[in-house]
Amino acid sequence: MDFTPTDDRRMLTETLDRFLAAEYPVEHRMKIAYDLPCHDAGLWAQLAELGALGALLPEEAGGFGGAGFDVTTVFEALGRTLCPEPVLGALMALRLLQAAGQDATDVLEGTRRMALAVGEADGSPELDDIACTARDEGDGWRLSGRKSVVYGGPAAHAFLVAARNGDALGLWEVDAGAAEVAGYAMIDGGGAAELLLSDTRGRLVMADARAALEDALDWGRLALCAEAVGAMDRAHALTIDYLRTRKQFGRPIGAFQALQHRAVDMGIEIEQARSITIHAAGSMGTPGQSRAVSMAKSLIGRVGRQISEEAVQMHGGIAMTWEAAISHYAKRLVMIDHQLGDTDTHLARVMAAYAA
Amino acid sequence: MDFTPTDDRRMLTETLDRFLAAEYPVEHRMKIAYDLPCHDAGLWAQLAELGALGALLPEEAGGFGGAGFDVTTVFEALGRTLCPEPVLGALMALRLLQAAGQDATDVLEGTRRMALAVGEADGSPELDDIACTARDEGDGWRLSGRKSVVYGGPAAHAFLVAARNGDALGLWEVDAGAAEVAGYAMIDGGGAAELLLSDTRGRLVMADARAALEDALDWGRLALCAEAVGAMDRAHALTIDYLRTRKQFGRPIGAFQALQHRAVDMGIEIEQARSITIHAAGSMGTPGQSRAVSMAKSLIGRVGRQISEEAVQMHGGIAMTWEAAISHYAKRLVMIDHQLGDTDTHLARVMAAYAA
Amino acid sequence: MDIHYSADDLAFQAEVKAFLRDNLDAALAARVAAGAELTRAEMEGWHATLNARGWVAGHWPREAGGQGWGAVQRHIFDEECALANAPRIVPFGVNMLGPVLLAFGTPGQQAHYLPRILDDTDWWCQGYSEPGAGSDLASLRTRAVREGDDYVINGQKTWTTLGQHANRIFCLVRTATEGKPQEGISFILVDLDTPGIEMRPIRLIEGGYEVNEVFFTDVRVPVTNLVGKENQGWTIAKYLLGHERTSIVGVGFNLEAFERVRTMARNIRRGGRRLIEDPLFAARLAQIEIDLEALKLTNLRMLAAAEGKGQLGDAPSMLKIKGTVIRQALNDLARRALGPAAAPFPSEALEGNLALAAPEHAAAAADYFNNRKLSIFGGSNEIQRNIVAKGLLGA
Amino acid sequence: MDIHYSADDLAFQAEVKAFLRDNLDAALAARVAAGAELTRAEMEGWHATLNARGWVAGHWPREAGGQGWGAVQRHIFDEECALANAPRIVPFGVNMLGPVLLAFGTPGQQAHYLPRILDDTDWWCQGYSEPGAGSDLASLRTRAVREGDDYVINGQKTWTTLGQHANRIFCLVRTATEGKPQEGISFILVDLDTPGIEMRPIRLIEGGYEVNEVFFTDVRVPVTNLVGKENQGWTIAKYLLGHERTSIVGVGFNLEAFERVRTMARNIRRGGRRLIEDPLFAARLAQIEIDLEALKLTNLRMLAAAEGKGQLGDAPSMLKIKGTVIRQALNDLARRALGPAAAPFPSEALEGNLALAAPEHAAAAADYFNNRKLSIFGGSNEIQRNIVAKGLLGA
Repeated sequence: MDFTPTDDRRMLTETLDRFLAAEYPVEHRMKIAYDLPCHDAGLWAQLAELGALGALLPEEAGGFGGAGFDVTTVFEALGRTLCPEPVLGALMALRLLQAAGQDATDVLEGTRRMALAVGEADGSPELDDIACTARDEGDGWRLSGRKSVVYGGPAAHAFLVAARNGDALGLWEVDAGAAEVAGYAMIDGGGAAELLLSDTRGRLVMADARAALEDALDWGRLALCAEAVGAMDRAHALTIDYLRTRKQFGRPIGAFQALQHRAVDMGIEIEQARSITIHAAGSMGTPGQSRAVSMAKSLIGRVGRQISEEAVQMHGGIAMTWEAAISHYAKRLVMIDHQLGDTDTHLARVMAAYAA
Repeated sequence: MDFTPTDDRRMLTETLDRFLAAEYPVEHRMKIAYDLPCHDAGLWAQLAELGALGALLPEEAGGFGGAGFDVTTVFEALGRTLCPEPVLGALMALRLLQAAGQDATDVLEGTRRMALAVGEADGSPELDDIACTARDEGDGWRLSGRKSVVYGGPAAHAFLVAARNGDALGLWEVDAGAAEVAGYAMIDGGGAAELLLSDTRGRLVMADARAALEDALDWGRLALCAEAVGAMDRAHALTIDYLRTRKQFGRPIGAFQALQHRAVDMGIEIEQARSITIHAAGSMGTPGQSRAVSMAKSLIGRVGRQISEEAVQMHGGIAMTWEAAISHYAKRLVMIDHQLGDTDTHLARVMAAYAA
Repeated sequence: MDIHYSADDLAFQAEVKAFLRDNLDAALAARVAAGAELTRAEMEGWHATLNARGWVAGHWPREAGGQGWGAVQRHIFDEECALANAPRIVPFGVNMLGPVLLAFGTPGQQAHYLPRILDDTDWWCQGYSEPGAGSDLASLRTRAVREGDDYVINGQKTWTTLGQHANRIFCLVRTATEGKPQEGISFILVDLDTPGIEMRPIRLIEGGYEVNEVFFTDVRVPVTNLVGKENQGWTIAKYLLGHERTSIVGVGFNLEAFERVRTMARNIRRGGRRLIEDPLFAARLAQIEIDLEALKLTNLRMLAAAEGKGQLGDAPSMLKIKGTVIRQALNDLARRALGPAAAPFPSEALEGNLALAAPEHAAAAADYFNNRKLSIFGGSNEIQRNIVAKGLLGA
Repeated sequence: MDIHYSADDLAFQAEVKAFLRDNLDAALAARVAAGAELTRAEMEGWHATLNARGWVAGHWPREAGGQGWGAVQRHIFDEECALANAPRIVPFGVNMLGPVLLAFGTPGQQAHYLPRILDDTDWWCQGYSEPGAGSDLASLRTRAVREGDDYVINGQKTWTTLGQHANRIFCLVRTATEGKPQEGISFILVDLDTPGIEMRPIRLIEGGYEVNEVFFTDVRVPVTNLVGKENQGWTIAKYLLGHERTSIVGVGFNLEAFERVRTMARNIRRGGRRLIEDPLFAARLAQIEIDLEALKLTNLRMLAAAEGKGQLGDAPSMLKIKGTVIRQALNDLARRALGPAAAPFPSEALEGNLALAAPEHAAAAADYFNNRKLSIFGGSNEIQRNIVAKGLLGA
């Protein structure tokens, strides 16, 4: 039992924190986050160079990390600075390429960006509800259907698309140029896209991808939990700072006990969020992975909202403005619960085990 | 729209409050509440004389009240002093006798005490789950089965027993002497009993009693809500008083803002509890009765626990002692949720309408 | 005890319903339902429609151009308008300045300004808050210095809602620096055309524009624009905030928000069933419905108390807290209901076939973030708790 | 990063499990599980069983008769004991006075008292709280006045747990009235046989008897019974409270309570289905399970930090708050699970065929009420929040 980071991960944290603080300050972040393709190609190359992508895969797949704690190291750093770059899509795509035994060098080097197209318009998080179809036409595969809210879609060169081929759930690669891609910014920054497939050419990656998809989604959820923990830490620090400096009725508002106690409760819940994320990270690759990830994602959804709302309330009016950094942390912390299954979805998964 | 009580009800409130304060002080209450039959026959006669029973039925049934607000008037007063007398059982029995068109004079006059035996050992609040049976033997009916947690059972002269006769759910009267009655005190005071029927003689009261039973249970739930509101008011007043007088770190603990805000939140929820109880009382006898009662019972269960826990926490250690009145209010407020369907049961009833 | 409206009240309710049915444009109501930013013309049009009926300020006395509605009638009107998704009446003239002038204004001020509010000649906005003095009005620093027959105003106001459409602003300004901080405040009317005033938009958390900063540099205002006496502003401010607090509750808006979420949950399918059949979602919704049913009754108790038919202590503060908490919980549920589809920014980013949600639901996430303001403005919920605690504990 | 126990820790865990399997009587464990009040003989018997194995105070150093367990080993031992429903070790000697004597006692005090704790010759109880000075220890008023070689003690202590079984009490007493209130406090050992001491039972909310009031009237205690220096009591008290706070968390007890509720919900049928299939109940349970999983990890982080393998600020206070909230939530669920059957008082009111619940669940309501104490004693959760706030905000 040891909760100190390895030297490698501590160095990666320091490197990413320094880089993002310097190259992705809030003004730059705001420019990138809401303007398509919600992506800065130059910074992406540097992120790749610093190891933010390589850390996501193990050595045998071309990376230098690949454990749960490597992924959380990267995403906590991204969360601290609200970095809107499409690393989530890259992570899930990389995990699937690895599972398929395919070379991912160009993705790891940052020269090719990929996104995972799995969810559809009804917002269901269940793979069973996928309706997109793939058909073997002899000269290749054709895909039809619509993929919705594809994270990182506007910046992707290619998509990994989950589709149905009869009873099988497979995975195909579709070039961005071959499909209709309607990109948009998200309310909390960063890009997503609708992907419209209509007899669109695709290259078969895995014929039976169900297990690999669930696994990739688990990695994505773990990443979101870590990103939330990073964002919570900053939101809490901003709030504490505000409580210490902002004066009302002649004294710092942090002198008011009701706010003190709420700030403490925020801190307690953030430690719980950190703990459950560590638990999930340590459970990746074990039989308990899926349950641990659902526990984490459920807690993070609940606590993320609490931290967001409490941080805003304690900041008061200023938090209602675009100009204040806290407003953007608040949005991200709430909207993370809309990604890859919300707090109730994952609570229901935890509950499902009871009936057995 | 008028939320002032009528003169009659205001007088009843004053009469009962004065009587209970004088004749049922806390020391006497503690003696009665935990010693079988958990009932003081002399005081019961006086309660009847003062109108606490007559108010529960309309004039045509021999009473002088019978509206929702009459019932809440009586039970709020009982709640304020934690009176453990078996008025709840009397109310439900009286409503059923009225529905059956039977004379209830002796019950109203306090000379005969009756209790309703409906729930069974699995604790289900659903009439469909009743397993007790009644059989016509030619020379009269015989009942078999077990009725569980019969409120007011130890003091009852007779029971109204809900039982199954083939497909029908009927109601029979069983003399206390004819059945095996195992009485006990409840953790929050007052008596209940297990009623063991084994070919026990009963007199048919209603052959099809389903609707009348649901109605009587609704009246019982309304009464519990009002009792809770009365108890909450006292628990809040005790807490405010404690906050004003108890000193720690050199000042009254009510000077600490964190406790102030929580005391305010208690007050807000109590007003909500009062409002939903008024809503239910005003809906009795209308098509909205059952839904309004479920809304009230669900909110009361949730808020009753909150008031109980907060009152205890703000009192600190002293609230953990039998000697402190607040501990008994705390128990009653929590245990009301165990009677006639808890907060989740009634929430589920409210939800059931959505699916339609 | 009677929890129902009187026959007169029911007749009035029917009259309001009929009026709304006949006069409220369906397309406009749909835009209101969708949380769209209304155009100036839309807001003015609705104001004119109401004014033609004499209902734009029905709670004003008849001699001032109102209907003399009591608390119950006013509530019925507001609730029906909210349920019908009528545009919200811009409140600064009708609900804030109007009552202040009626209580504190000179006959001349009343005669001049009140009709201009009714016929929309004047669009008022408010200059209350300042940067660094949110809920703590006593600490405000905008100065008004008497020079001959003028005050000269310097300072800055913020959170001035819809100021971009206004031609006038009412302000709290500091006219004395001695004594207790709240004793040196005055209430003054300012023409926004006066030289030295600059209005700058504030972009809000969800990206919208509804509030402004207002800068005053040597702005000269005639002393006749003072309302009440010099240094009486604190009394007027408290009077006005009492009015505002009550109206923030907006039980009608809560009812409308509840119906909207229920409709969403009935229409949205997730994982092979309707969202309303998800027990966890339905339980959240049912709990809010119960709280809202109680709030409705608490509100009626407050209204009845105002007419001498009941009692309820500290009602406005308690209703403000609970009403905003419920509204925010409903906004939270609406946002959740959309799942991943809540993401696009702005909500119109995807239209037509590409849209991820029905137009009236597309802004659910934006509404959720915007309405975090409800527990902050009009005296934050913490301030309301302090007020109630003072009554409870003498603290 | 490694969230798992080391091989050594796992071996130790297996050793503890085996010991419990071989030495803990099933009937006794069932009584513990049922929340029964244990007899003095039962508590002493288990103490002796542990002492025979050298594990009654495993966290003491070897030279004092312990095993020198680190934080992780101690946690493993406590957790396994809790999961197995072993009687809780009476903590006043082993976990409170022992560490205090080891840190502040003279060699003579250590040599005399520590072995008597281990072999159960002395049953200690605590004299910390006073009526009117719950969480505010600095305001305590029990006086100890020096007279020759004695202190003469007058005053009153309360919340003295299991004092009815004890032969000795350690007390905080006031030995000076000048200076800051906390500077005049001393820590002293008192033989309960000393003339002038009276112990009176306090009946608790749920009807049980586990705590007492202790009255001191001219009680003479030799000055050699002082631990540490005169007026050093505040330092000792804080040291002791830090130990107590950590042990209140009792993650193991939470895990045991969770398993018990899950079992109840699987066995209880309500309305034609198992309670565990009720989505509202299951959702409450799952949310607590998740919180508890996180707490388990938070606790491990604290233990690792104690051994230099991680960091966690303000851990004891945070764990105390969250741990007690979770435990109380589990007690709440257990009580709910019983429905109407939770009513009988005392829980043994109905036995055999008449019993409404399995014996191990019958006291669910009583446990719920009794455990409201968890957020009050050992420094209330509000006091813990004040402590953490001070660190966060310098407040």
